[in-house]
Amino acid sequence: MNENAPVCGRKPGLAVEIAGLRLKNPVMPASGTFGYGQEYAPFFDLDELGAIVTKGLSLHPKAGNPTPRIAETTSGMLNAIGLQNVGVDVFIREKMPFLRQFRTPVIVNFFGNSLEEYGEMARRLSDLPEVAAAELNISCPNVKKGGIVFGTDPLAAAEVVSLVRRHMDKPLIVKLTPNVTDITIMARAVEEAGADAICCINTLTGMAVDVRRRSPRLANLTGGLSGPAIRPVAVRMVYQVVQSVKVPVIGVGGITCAEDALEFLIVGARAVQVGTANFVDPRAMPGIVAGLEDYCRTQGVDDINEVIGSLRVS
Amino acid sequence: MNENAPVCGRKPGLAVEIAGLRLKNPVMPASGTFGYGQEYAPFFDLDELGAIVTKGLSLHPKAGNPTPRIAETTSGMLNAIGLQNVGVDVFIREKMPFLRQFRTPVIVNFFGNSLEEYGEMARRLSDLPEVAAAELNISCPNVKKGGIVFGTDPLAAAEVVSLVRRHMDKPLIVKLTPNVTDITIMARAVEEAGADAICCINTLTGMAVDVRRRSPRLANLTGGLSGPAIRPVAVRMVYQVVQSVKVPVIGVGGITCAEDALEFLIVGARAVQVGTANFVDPRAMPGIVAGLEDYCRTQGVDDINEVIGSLRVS
Amino acid sequence: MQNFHTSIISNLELSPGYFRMRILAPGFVATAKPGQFVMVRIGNGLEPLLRRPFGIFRTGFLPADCQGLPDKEYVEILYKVVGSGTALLRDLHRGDRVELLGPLGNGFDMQPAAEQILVGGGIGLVPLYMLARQLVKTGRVRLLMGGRCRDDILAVTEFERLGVATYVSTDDGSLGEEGLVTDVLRRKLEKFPGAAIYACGPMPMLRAVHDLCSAHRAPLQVSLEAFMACGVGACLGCVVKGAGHSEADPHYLCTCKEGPVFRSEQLEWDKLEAGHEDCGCEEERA
Amino acid sequence: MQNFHTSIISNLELSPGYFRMRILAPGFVATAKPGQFVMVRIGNGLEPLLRRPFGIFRTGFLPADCQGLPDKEYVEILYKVVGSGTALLRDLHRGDRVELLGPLGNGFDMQPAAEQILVGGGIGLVPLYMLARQLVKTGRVRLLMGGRCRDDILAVTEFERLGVATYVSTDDGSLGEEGLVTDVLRRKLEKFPGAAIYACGPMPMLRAVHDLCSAHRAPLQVSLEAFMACGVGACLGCVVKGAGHSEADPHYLCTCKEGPVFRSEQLEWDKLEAGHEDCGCEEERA
Ligand SMILES: Cc1cc2nc3c(=O)[nH]c(=O)nc-3n(C[C@H](O)[C@H](O)[C@H](O)COP(=O)(O)OP(=O)(O)OC[C@H]3O[C@@H](n4cnc5c(N)ncnc54)[C@H](O)[C@@H]3O)c2cc1C
Ligand SMILES: Cc1cc2nc3c(=O)[nH]c(=O)nc-3n(C[C@H](O)[C@H](O)[C@H](O)COP(=O)(O)OP(=O)(O)OC[C@H]3O[C@@H](n4cnc5c(N)ncnc54)[C@H](O)[C@@H]3O)c2cc1C
Ligand SMILES: Cc1cc2nc3c(=O)[nH]c(=O)nc-3n(C[C@H](O)[C@H](O)[C@H](O)COP(=O)(O)O)c2cc1C
Ligand SMILES: Cc1cc2nc3c(=O)[nH]c(=O)nc-3n(C[C@H](O)[C@H](O)[C@H](O)COP(=O)(O)O)c2cc1C
Ligand code: FES
Ligand code: FES
Repeated sequence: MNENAPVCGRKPGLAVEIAGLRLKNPVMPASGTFGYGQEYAPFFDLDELGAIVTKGLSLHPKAGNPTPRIAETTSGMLNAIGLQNVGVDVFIREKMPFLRQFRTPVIVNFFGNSLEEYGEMARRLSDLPEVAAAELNISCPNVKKGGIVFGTDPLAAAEVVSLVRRHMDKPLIVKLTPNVTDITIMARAVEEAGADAICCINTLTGMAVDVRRRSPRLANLTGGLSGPAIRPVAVRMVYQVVQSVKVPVIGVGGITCAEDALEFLIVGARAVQVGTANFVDPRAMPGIVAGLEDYCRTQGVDDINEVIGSLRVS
Repeated sequence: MNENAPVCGRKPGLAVEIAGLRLKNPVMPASGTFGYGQEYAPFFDLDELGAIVTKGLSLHPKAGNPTPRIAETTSGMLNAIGLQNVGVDVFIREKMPFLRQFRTPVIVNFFGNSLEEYGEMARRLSDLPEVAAAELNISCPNVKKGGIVFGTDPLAAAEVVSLVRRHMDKPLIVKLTPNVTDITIMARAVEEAGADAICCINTLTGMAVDVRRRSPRLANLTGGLSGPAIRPVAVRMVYQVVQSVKVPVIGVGGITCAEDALEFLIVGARAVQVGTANFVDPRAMPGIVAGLEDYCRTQGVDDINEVIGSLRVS
Repeated sequence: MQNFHTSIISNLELSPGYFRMRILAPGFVATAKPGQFVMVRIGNGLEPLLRRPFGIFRTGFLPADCQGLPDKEYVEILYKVVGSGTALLRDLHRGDRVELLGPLGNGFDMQPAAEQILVGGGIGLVPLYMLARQLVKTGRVRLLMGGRCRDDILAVTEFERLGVATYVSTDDGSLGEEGLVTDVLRRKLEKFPGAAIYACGPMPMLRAVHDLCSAHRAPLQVSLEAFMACGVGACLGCVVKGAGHSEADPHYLCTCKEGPVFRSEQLEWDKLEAGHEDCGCEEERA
Repeated sequence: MQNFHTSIISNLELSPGYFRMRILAPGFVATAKPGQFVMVRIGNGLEPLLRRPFGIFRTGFLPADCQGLPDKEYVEILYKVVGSGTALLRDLHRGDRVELLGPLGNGFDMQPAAEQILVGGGIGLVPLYMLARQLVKTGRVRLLMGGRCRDDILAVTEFERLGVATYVSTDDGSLGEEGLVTDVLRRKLEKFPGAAIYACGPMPMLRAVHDLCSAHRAPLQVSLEAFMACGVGACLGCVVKGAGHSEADPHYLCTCKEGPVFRSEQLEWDKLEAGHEDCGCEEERA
């Protein structure tokens, strides 16, 4: 608390552990904003990250939504990519070799278009030694069939998580949607069903209109709102989830700088993901890692784990 | 659509009708951001507004939450005022006489701390000839007992709306919270229970942390997020509600200028409310009225009602 | 009270981190009262969203020869760079546009005392200058000015030019007496019973001033800060606990409308949130 | 490809609403290829949030005497003010900081044709200049430049200085021939069978150019625009429908990474969204 405190000479520890996975720092990209890693490699050494999280993968390649798919809003953006991805086979063949060069753990985000596909994906990912953990997306608002019902109904969510759990021997992170009345019910449901960690939040469903043309600015009509605009909602939900489950929580939503990341860590997130900010500044993540280190130094903190969950509520 | 269209000489019609109430234009303040009207009277003639909406009133004066009650976030603000208000008696005695000078209809926003209080408030407001319509707040996230359960549960909401309806012979607007999984279920529930119009959205629950002190920035821990940040969520919900009910919808959430207001009108809102923007610019509302008129002229529209619900979905 | 679309006349650094900005403000010379404030909209976008409140340091007329401007009344604010909004303010230049809402709030109630004592802590000095300008007409005025170090001591010569006796103290002794401004106040209260006190500064300092004044039965007015959204009494965001406040029977006062200046006895001192200082360190002072 | 924290050298209005901005960009002279673009971050706040894509008009070295700057390579962009971001760009001055990401995307694939025809619609002229600079070395280059009125006709003399033959047409006849740029193109295609065509401009114009070129079996490359978030192929926001695209078997190409220049036959012309013109009126053209 004292900004005049003597700056501690030792390098503060930034390593955190999530479901048995040791991360050298708590900063990783949010799925879908970092491609398969390669796209941002020109800007920094990917080994500077705590983990790499891939674009959401499905069993078969997926074409995604018609265009326009993105629209800028005040301090945020809407996207309706529609989970376009190369499919798990192409990923293994064409993207995995690149990722293999790095020591940073690779977390594969995935989803299914049916319960069977979720199970099959879990099996496929379990077989890949290069995959350190899997992040299950039950919450994408852009897929009409399948996904959306899992993400907003605790029973359906528990069902898909149990199924995936049965076929998955890696740490399983479940990513939740914020578009629910009570996120703690969802969090407890997926924890009971076997999630090793919870990631929240995905995007808030939103819409924007081109008032001159009087048409939706996204071909898909609605899309997912991300970026700094949603941060207060994300911090609130992460706080609530941390209070209601025992598994570690990964915080995501609107993080652009170390201060933003710290809000999540202080309310109890064990790690954070950075999404939209990568588009604003391709070096956002290494900047956040450096900022966390600075914060620890000025606050006289030896280890970032002291900061996690340190919120003072009077 | 054609910006080169000949500018129409006649003054475009901005009047709209909501539940039998004729408003000279579709612009009114959002409850709780305009006090009881008097506070903004130095900045423009309140008769320039479509309606005046008061701060939420309860049967007895209410002290509200401890401080700090507000915090700024990226393109938004959090508030946890806690519905502080003077109570209906003081309102009638001290605030109503001021409002009586204006021809603009006065809409009283109200809430109760119990079902009985909701009923009693409905009776009291019915007796006041100066009150043109009542806006029922079942959605304030800051009141722990009472309100919150009504706002997120369709059965409880229907119950309170039916009760109020029985005691209220004025147009009844019901204001919904966005903190629900499916706003259309809430909208249909309150429509069936007797709402004459629906107003959405109230604030999104959020939280912010002072990372230096590691304490919440609001004494209440969480608060309601308002301002431009939430506009895409509000537009989406208004669109969804318009599609699912027959009663008129009033759109609110993040409106700062005529373009923003038009997003709501185009997706089908019959009128709009302006909240946080009043703090940013006390003349925001007259500016929006002027902007709507300009828009109609450049778009060759004679009557704003042609714009309402004119979204082109392909 | 009005909203002005106006422009900046000058923006100068006074001491490290402290700036003085003059803004064109038609009508302010006649209307602004000591202790009132303005809400400044920084930039014309939405970043930052809310206006920032600043005390009125003074108002005046530009010298006739110096500007070809149609209106020559100005308002002057002194500000400390503490966060994003004040950092943006610092980067503005002569001619840049700003929106100004004011004058806002209730000012000081000038007491008919023969001895008038002003107590300023750091940037809390701001609302005291216009007050001093009035008070020197009717009585002896002393300014007790405290700060952490000499950089926090501002505009003292301007008070002296009004004929105010000034007493500077700093925590580190880098300017004036070493020690707290309340130590100086204690001596003055002992020496001048019947003095009227007017104070503005960080909450812990105000608290200490209040304790001293109650002990000496000296009438005290304080100018408070609070987070503000509207500045006009509409949002109820800026309240402070009034005298007699309790959980069961709460009593809140609007800082923007019923304040920012309060008589000491209007407030429930034991329940005022330590709250809004720009820097945690200041809490350790006073 | 790199992210540069750099600064503006100049920002001048070319014709009403059109600006030319030079930005310091170390390494660009050697690396930037005709048809590539940059993503510019405007301001260092979050308003606007996303970067804006602009074609590279040209790169170059500042004259040695003119600046005391350590690095003298620059990139030049031409832009039209259409919305909030470009309005902010217009207000920047020499010395202001910007962030620049680039060079991005695939450029033009230079054809070995003896007759090279460039077709530019309004601001769509931008990526053609560097291309012309290359093509004049090996063949005859013609620029067909269209716009609504004379204000939309930009930088034509700069092409002429390269030795390019220019043909200007405007919808209203206020400069050059009255009519559409595609009318001119039709005549040239008839006269020069075997010419290679390179086009950039509003989608309806590109569509008409495509139809003409297919009819004449002339090889065509087009530079497209799309809403972009990342500019590097990570977000998949900027895709266009590729040849053979169908609901059942969709085929999308990234404009930022696989484009912005495409060979005409790579695209599913009948399903390209009319999309992203800055102004509805342009749709009525071409
Ligand atoms: C009536 C009044 C008079 C004031 N007079 C002066 C003055 O003359 N000179 C001066 O330097 N400062 C003054 N302040 C404090 C000044 O308003 C804040 O320092 C300023 O708002 C900080 O803005 P920021 O964006 O730099 O800080 P940030 O910390 O980035 O601001 C974030 C939010 O917190 C609010 N905030 C931060 N600090 C304060 C504070 N101390 N009080 C109220 N809100 C705060 C901001 O308004 C904003 O909403 C006054 C405050 C009030 C209420
Ligand atoms: C590869 C590429 C090259 C371009 N080259 C040039 C150029 O050389 N000169 C030039 O003037 N313009 C060029 N544009 C268009 C330019 O990017 C837009 O005009 C600009 O982004 C508009 O920003 P704004 O904030 O002023 O408009 P706003 O309408 O306020 O922007 C809102 C959002 O829409 C996007 N947007 C708006 N118009 C376009 C558009 N036409 N294309 C893509 N996104 C758009 C913005 O990036 C932003 O995300 C190019 C676009 C692309 C994709
Ligand atoms: C363009 C884009 C694509 C996304 N794709 C995915 C995805 O495939 N899977 C997923 O779980 N989340 C996806 N997300 C959501 C992000 O991972 C993240 O949860 C969200 O954007 C909020 O974080 P932010 O505000 O930092 O962007 C996507 C977000 C964006 C903006
Ligand atoms: C300070 C403040 C106080 C509010 N008080 C009330 C209230 O008393 N009753 C109510 O129904 N809504 C209240 N609201 C919600 C607003 O009416 C509105 O629904 C919300 O702020 C979203 O609109 P905006 O983004 O334009 O501010 C309040 C909002 C703010 C910011
Ligand atoms: S700041 Fe809004 S009531 Fe005081
Ligand atoms: S802009 Fe992100 S993939 Fe092209």
